[in-house]
Amino acid sequence: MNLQIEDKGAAVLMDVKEERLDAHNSGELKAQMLKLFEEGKNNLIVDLSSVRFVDSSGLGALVSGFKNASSRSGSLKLSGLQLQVKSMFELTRLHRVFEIFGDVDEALASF
Amino acid sequence: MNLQIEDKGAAVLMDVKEERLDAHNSGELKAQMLKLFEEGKNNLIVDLSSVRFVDSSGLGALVSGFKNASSRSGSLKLSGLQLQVKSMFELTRLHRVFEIFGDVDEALASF
Amino acid sequence: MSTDRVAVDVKVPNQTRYLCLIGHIGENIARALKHYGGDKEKLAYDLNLVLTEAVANAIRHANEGDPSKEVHIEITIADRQLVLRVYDHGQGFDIGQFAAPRHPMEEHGRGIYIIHNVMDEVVYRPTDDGYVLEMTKNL
Amino acid sequence: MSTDRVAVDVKVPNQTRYLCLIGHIGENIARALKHYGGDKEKLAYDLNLVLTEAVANAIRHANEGDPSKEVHIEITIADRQLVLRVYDHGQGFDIGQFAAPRHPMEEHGRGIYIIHNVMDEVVYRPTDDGYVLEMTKNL
Ligand SMILES: Nc1ncnc2c1ncn2[C@@H]1O[C@H](COP(=O)(O)OP(=O)(O)O)[C@@H](O)[C@H]1O
Ligand SMILES: Nc1ncnc2c1ncn2[C@@H]1O[C@H](COP(=O)(O)OP(=O)(O)O)[C@@H](O)[C@H]1O
Repeated sequence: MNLQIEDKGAAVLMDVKEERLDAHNSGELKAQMLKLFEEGKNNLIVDLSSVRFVDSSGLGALVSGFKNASSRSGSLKLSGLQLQVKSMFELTRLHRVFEIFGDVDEALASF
Repeated sequence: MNLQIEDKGAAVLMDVKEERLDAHNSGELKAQMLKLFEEGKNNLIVDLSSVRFVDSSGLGALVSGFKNASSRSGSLKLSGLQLQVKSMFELTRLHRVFEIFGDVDEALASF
Repeated sequence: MSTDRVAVDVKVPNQTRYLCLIGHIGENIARALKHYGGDKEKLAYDLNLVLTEAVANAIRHANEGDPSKEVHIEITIADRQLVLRVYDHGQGFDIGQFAAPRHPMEEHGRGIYIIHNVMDEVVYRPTDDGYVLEMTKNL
Repeated sequence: MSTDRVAVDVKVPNQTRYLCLIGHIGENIARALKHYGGDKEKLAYDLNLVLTEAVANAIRHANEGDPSKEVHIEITIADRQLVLRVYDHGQGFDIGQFAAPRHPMEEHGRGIYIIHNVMDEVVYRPTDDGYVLEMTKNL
């Protein structure tokens, strides 16, 4: 999976540079989040601006990260959701769980 | 077919706003070129910058326009070929037939 | 006004790397539809999604990740009905248990709910050598 | 190292509006290939192209534009060979006459040349109810 990780100070940015976040590659995203948690990095921004398609496994990986971050008193926030990706969060009511921002800068400013 | 036609003075620009120029839509391009010839417009630029894919029928329509323009002492020039589209002209040796320009402005300046 | 008949039959190895191929075929079929009043790009996403969910389930839950097994998918359009069929070689499951939405904080269990949400009819039934998930959408 | 087996079978009405669907399926298959040393995007274009040429020929020359007829396409990948088959219900033709490149100023007659150029082996042979153009590429 093409995932760019960058420490932005207030939070670590995970930029998912994939067209799809699905059952094929969401396990890797989950593993990378766990690695960051283990390093004590509990504030994450997952930027999905490159992602055109997300399935239930992709959503599941994000929920997993969200719960882990919260349990460590950190938080996982999202940015850059394309319209159809946003609809997936609405369909599964996850738009009420995640803080969702227009872009990375907005997400960063909220930490 | 989404085809934008604009009189640029020295030549008429035909901007092919389609992802594909193939056996399904090339007949329409040919018909529109004939219409312009009948109106006495014999200098044409066909801009292919939106076209990602061309097949032998698409090439055939352009050859048809080229021959018609030439026989009326005009000319048909091309602009904006994507890399893989350009390869099609090379494979069929049509790159030696057509004058091919980087963009519309360059093509226009050549008239 | 009846729809043209289109039939696509795909067999791929039991590996998630092929989800993308199957999903994209679903998208392309939506975009090629002749008579469709609705939003084709939404339908494209939905077919991509439903096929991805159903095939991922066949791969992980029924064929248990065995990469040498095969997944078989049928897509047919006729008489203004689009039917998706995903065949598996598993033990089956009680699909009725998974029709309702999960709690948002659950990590798993959204696939069947999503399929129900997008499609008009969903049936899971035995075949000669396994099960088939048959999903119908009226066009 | 053998390739995973992938098989796609498509039936569409005898109409050029479906060329795009067939071509895109070819592209998606190229992109999903597991073991391919070459340029996948070039292969994607080439499969799109070859399928478009072969299916356009079946539609226009064999099935004579009759929109109620059906075109049948098979795509299989196995043992590092990719085979494309396009079935038609026509009278056949002498494919040997069209293998050479046309003069650049010709409007027609580039399809078979292009197919030969892209694929490693091209055979046109009779079936029970028509002909099949069988095109093989070694991966
Ligand atoms: N084809 C199948 N064969 C066997 N069990 C299945 C199949 N599809 C789904 N299931 C079962 O139904 C449950 C719910 O599926 P789903 O809603 O897609 O969520 P998830 O796959 O995330 O668990 C799965 O966890 C699995 O136990
Ligand atoms: N499936 C087919 N059935 C009958 N004739 C065919 C078929 N495919 C091709 N042909 C014949 O071969 C010729 C050359 O085909 P091709 O190289 O694709 O160029 P084009 O289609 O532009 O004429 C066609 O003009 C047609 O006469």
